Amino acid sequence: MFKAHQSNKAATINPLKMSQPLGGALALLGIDNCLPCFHGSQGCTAFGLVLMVRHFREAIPLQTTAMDQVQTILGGYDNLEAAVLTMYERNKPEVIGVCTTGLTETKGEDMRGALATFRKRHPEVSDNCHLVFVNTPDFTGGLEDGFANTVTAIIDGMVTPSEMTVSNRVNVLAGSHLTPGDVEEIRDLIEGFGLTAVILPDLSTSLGGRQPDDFKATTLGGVTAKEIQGMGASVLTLALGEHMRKPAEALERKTGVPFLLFDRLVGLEAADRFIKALADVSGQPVPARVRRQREHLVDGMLDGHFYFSRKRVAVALEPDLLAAYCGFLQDMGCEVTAAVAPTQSPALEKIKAWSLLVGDHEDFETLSHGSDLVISNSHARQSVDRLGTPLVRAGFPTFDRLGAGHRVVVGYRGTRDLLFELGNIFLANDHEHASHDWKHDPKMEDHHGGPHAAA
Amino acid sequence: MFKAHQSNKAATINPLKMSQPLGGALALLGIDNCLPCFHGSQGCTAFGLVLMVRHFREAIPLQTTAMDQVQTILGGYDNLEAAVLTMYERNKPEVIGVCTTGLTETKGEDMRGALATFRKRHPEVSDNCHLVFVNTPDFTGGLEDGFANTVTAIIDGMVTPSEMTVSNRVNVLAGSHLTPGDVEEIRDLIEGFGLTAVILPDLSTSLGGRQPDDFKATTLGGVTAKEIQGMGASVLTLALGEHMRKPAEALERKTGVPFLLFDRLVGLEAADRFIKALADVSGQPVPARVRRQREHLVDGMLDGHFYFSRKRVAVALEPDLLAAYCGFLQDMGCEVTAAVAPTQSPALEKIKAWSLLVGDHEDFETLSHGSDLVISNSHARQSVDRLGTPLVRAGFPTFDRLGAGHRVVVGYRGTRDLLFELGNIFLANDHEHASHDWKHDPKMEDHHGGPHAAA
Amino acid sequence: MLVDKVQEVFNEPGCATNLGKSEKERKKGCTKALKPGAAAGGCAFDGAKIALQPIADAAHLVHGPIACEGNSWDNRGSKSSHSQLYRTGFTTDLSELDVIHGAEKKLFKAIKEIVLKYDPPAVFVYQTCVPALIGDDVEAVCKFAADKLGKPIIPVNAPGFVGSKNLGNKLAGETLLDHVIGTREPEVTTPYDINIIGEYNLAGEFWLVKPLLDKMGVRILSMISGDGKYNEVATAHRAKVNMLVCSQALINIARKMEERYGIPYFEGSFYGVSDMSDTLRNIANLLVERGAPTDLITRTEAIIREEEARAWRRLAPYKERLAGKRVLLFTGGVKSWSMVSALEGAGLEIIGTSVKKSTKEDKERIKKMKGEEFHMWEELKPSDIARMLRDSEADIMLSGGRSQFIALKAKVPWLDVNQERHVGFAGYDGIVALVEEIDKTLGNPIWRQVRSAAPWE
Amino acid sequence: MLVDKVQEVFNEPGCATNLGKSEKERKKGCTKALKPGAAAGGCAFDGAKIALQPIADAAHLVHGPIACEGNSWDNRGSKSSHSQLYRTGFTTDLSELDVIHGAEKKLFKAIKEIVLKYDPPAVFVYQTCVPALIGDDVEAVCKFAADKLGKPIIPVNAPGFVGSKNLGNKLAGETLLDHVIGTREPEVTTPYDINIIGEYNLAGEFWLVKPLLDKMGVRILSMISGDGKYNEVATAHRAKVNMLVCSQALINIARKMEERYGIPYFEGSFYGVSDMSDTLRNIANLLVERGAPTDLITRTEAIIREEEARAWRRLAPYKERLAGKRVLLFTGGVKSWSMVSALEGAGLEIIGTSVKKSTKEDKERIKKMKGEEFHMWEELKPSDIARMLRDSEADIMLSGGRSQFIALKAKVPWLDVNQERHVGFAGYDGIVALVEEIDKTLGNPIWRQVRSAAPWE
Repeated sequence: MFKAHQSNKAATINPLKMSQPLGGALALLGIDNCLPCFHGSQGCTAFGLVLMVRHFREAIPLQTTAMDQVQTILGGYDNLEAAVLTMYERNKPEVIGVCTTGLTETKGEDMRGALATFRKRHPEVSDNCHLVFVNTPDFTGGLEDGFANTVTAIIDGMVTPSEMTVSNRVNVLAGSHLTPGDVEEIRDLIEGFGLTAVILPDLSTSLGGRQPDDFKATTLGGVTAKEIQGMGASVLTLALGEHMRKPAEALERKTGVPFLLFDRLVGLEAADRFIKALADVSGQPVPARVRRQREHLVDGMLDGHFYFSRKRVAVALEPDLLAAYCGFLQDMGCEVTAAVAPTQSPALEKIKAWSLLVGDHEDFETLSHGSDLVISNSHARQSVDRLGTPLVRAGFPTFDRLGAGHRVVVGYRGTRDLLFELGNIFLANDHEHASHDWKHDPKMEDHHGGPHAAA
Repeated sequence: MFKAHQSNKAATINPLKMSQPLGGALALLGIDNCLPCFHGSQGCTAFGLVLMVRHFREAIPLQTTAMDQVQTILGGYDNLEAAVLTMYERNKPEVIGVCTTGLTETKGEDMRGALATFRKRHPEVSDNCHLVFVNTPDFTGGLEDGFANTVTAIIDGMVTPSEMTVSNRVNVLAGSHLTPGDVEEIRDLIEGFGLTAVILPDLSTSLGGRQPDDFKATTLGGVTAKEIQGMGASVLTLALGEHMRKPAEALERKTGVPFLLFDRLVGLEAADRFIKALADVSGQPVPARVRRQREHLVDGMLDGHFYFSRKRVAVALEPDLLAAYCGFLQDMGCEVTAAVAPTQSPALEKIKAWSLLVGDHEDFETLSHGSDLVISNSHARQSVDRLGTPLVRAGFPTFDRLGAGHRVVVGYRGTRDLLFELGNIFLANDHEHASHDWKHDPKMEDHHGGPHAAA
Repeated sequence: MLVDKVQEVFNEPGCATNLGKSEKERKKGCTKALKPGAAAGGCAFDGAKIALQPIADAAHLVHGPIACEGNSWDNRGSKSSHSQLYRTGFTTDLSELDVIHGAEKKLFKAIKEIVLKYDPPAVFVYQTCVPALIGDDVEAVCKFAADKLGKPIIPVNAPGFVGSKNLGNKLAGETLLDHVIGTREPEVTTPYDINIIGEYNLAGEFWLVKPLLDKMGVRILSMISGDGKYNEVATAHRAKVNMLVCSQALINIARKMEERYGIPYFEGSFYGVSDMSDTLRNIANLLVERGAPTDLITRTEAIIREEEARAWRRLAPYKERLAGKRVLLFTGGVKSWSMVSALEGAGLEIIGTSVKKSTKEDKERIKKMKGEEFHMWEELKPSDIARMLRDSEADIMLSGGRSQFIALKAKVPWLDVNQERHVGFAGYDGIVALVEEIDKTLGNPIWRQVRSAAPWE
Repeated sequence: MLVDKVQEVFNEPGCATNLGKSEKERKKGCTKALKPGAAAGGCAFDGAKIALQPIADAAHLVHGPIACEGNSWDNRGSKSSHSQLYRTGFTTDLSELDVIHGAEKKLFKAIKEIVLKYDPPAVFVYQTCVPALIGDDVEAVCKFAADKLGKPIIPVNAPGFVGSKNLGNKLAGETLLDHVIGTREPEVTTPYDINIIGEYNLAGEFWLVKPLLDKMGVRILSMISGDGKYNEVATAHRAKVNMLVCSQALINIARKMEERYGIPYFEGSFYGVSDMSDTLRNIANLLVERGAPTDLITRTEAIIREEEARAWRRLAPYKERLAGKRVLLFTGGVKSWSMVSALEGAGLEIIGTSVKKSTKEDKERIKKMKGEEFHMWEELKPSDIARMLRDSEADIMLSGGRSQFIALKAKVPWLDVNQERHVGFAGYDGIVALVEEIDKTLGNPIWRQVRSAAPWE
């Protein structure tokens, strides 16, 4: 398997990586009437909760098994059981999802066994509430892996094979690189072809900004348990993001529903592939407004490409989002100076960059010198302050701007908006040379016709 | 009638106003297979053309009667006739629209008479091509007036009364304050209720970025002549913008189709009124995605209002767009320090601002001192450079950024995007105080608890 | 050893909560037993890091898997006027192999890398649950590293699972007492030297107070820990007076410094006009008691007179508009009473305050101020708050960022009074800023709009 | 009077186009009769303003209705290294009442307001069609205002309807000759003083040339008009040599200055390596002819050697990639040949050039360079260009912003070589920048993507 070069430091400095259980919680938050829980110290939950609250600007339901030192050494099942019982009694969720943490994984926690035990001991709960127990140790993988593992566990635990097929229904496995806004746009595109979509997880209806009538300690909105159970009746699964491959395979194994994988939905040709697939599966013509959106994107590429050619851009994001941004930048003629991911992934193999690295924000800062633009999460604000480079915030977490959940970069329209956003940054910085810029400067040689320009 | 205070200088400095014929051309550009023309010196057309090309980043069909000194003194009919004949022969447009200029209006040009004469002399043209002749002198009114007068002339000249009614069809008179992107969003909302819309003019399908198969010297896209002729069969006219009142009245007079006027579509309550009207006229429930959009906007207002409270914003735009922005800012708790329009309009009456003025960018610059944000067209870049204030570009012309035509601020979604855009500027500038900010400074008193805060 | 330290903290005689307990209760410790599936709040590691990280020129290295630092760095608003190194996130990011084989060597390597790259005056090394479980001896590694690298390398032994955030605060205090305070001598001392303990300089708000101390002629020997410098904290034992800002968090530092070095301390608040004045007065009086010239008191009183007059004048326009507006205060510790007094000074009515994280003494203060009838909620569940807000029992809620959505989703104004806010509320200027923020939020016209149902409903 | 001036311009003996005409043709004037309904291009006012507005410290006041200035200000890329006043748009914004009653008083008031507010060294006042029609005597008002205000107030009598942009350029030249040049004496003169005429410093590109002149020791007495200063233009008559950049636009200035002040001139270009070198050589040679020390020539040759070597070295990597790429040049005037030579130097193939705005001499030059077979289009209609591009006759089009969409909609690369571009192409650095821009655009991967049909088609 492809492995990207990995930073070899003992000290990770300004981490880019977030933990697996956080990704697990994110996946569970896209299920309606669900309560996610971390099997660990209450601090594990508190950190994850705060981070998600800051990013989504939403109340986040997330519980903890509240392990202390003694319980950890004795083994965590008792706390796990107590937590599930309490959550069930207090909040009556339809789904309870429990992700392990580093703490419980160090001793080793057999979540399959725990689930079986719990079911036996508490059928009054497990008959009325779906339970998803997942192993997501903090010390392997990262957010994307936790998300993928949890989606797989949801499929394994909840989906049932179906005898019949609903001809206009498709499944969407929406990876963690998609915002609620992206998911909304994707559903919109799918519905334009007369299809209905079961989206797992569906953050667009749970984290887009619901206005509940009353206080609720579980998720409000998202795909329902019933919809998940019925995914076997769909005609096709659209797996969005390389990390949705495993869940898609699990779903296919279990139900026989075939899948198409879309490694990205950003960019003209990427969007073309997706729209073509929808046209094919639905047998419907492409709607007029989508055709217009395609024209507008082509137009935007023509109008905007001037400002992209050979611009140097550094990107640090979770693997699938990284691949999407780098791919788009490449499409537009930029040079990706640095592509940094927090974890290994097959998605990295397709990235073309001067430097491709699994590393942290410190590595990223070093590699970003001389770039025209930096694209990363909000943590990069510290390094761009030092670099003096503009920052476009993308991915998780984006805690110092409004609307992180509503950022849309997928499809023709999302791509066009992204193109204008980045293009305008380049344009604004290209603009208006002053007399002192034009001093006869031998260093200009590096700028024009330097080794990279000629590459 | 309400009159806003008017700047009383002999020299207009850094003009905010643009000319009537330019507005006329803009209206004509939203009609399919149309060729607009200015009746004046070729320079009149050249200036207008360049300005529109820079804003829309599109090829703009716009001709000239190419008046010279002698012809002007002798009277312009001959050139007008020659121009129409040439345009017809060369380009075979379905609609030719001619707007007068200052040059031809100084001598006085009877466009009604000219049209009658032309029809009599050239039935071979006027039988095959709709002719719209409009008086739009440079020395009265401005862009918005020229746009409104031309839409009225199109209605007067082209719409025919209808015997029958198409029950699910509505007319939209889309004012000059709406971008092609706004119009696209409006159609999308209307179609969501199972209605079809005849949009006059429809810039979304002509200036959104078409990719023609072949070179075309007329407009490509826009409302068709046939659709315009049939506007009398619609059940309702939605007039968007105060300056669409007169065209709406003309349309009602001519066809009996009643109208509803929406002074703005930016803001929660403004969008509510529009959606309510669509629900009423269609008898359909509000679509789920529009309901979600409303929830998301409410959520955005809750999340974002912190950054808007008592922020000082200066706005200079054409009247209806000015009213829309000022209204939204007021909705969000901002103080509008200066609202400057290039021309008088009843739309100005509703604006609440510390200073409301009909004036130019110089007046605007003076009134913008101490503001947290400036909203205006690209010309304001000069003053914000001096003021050191962030500028959000809106309205016409926006020539130094990509995507001016695709800016969307209408409806729940457009409002939410605008809210995030402005909110993030406030947020970015509020952020991160440093130790030197906190010097014990008696001037702080003006900041906190000054006369305006207490007002 | 950690067990001993935890017990020592539980016995803290300076802690008002402890004093109210029986011997047996005290043994059980401060931390309430958490209910799995119904708990909230940070862990001991979180508390330790909150207390120490504002020492801005030190490196703060978290020894643990990615969750501990990766999910939490860069999330607090403590400001520094000098080094920004404290904002850099350092962690050993333990892998599965590290968990299997132990990570002491990796930890040493990480410390060495940091020292070579950033040359900080000291490195704080935070133990977390996973390496504690596998038996990594952080204290030994730190000692070894300190010897090898010739720098203070300070173990902070407060893994998450030993208890609450609050316990972590105290363990951080013990760390400073054991490893930092008293390890250096100041170049000069003056009769006006004080330490400020327990102030984290959130939103840079201490910079609203410092100019007043400057004007008084008071010198801050060390800040523990907001805007703090490691080497200054190391000289803290030479101060004449300690001011303790947050009554519970770092009480052990103040008490033990009194014990060890004879430095008297008082508890004070920077919130609200009269409390602010009391604080300045206390500083002046205690310094004079410890030998400072008496004109300090006269000078201080003059400053107080001037500042109070200015503050009341600036508060006046708001008072009228805010009169009778009802505030629900959902915070803890010193803010549970200091904010009450500050807000009532501006004409607001406090309908109640949460006292979950408040000490017995805090509660006594509230009772004295407000009488027995006043609402003090020990446990206020989100659903209860939501109900109160929906029933319009309050016009505004003041709390921390995590609970904001209870108010906002109920369409009730809310103001951040905790660590994520961007406005400083300390000092005379701060109280005006606080009241202005409340006025701005209450006066915002969105409330009517967002409360209206959709017109089709 | 305006009629006389226009005729005088038509007779301009320095104008190569005129020299090629019969007496009768010459009487008809340069401007082709425009075809109503099929014309394009700017008016005389536009031309005059383009030529004069780059004088950056003057105020430029447009006397007319809003269309003339409101639709056109702030639309050109001339840059100034000193005052930015030229970027301010001034107009009398005539109203209907002004048109009925005449606007001479308003004009005077406007001039006065501008002088009081901005105190510029001079005000240029542009006549436009409407006030010309109603008989406003701009020349008289300017004279009156100049007397009253003690400043040069200069009438620019080129209303739009008298003719083309080109005519306007020349009328602007006459304005400078009649009202500005020779009205002041320079403080010092040197044997190295030159004027640069017809360079507008678009995208600040003259700043790519100036350092070379500085190195030669050449002093620019005045820039006419890019980056120009009014008071320097007024002293232009004391220069030793005039360089004329754009062959047609301001030829009358160069020729009449030769006639009046005996200043020799040459036409040169800053585009392309060899033309740039020729220009430096010409400046040096002419200055030496006029008495400058001869070592100027040696110095110049050394600079040329060094710069050429550097330029060719920098161009080398592009040459290979660009070899055989076909360029359609759709511009006018001096660029119709100077760009050809510049681009061929970089290995590009020019398939043809438009010569609509080029002089007879320009065309001769092209013939000499390229032979008779070479495409020179007098009238190239947008539809023709579109066809050529769709038929893949060119790999890239170079033109001005207005025609860009002919290329872009045909999915063919395009580069702005006119006034709206943001990259300077002048001098040795400029040609490298130009070639880099072409290479960047040709190499951009969007072309394959945008040319593919939608997959459902």
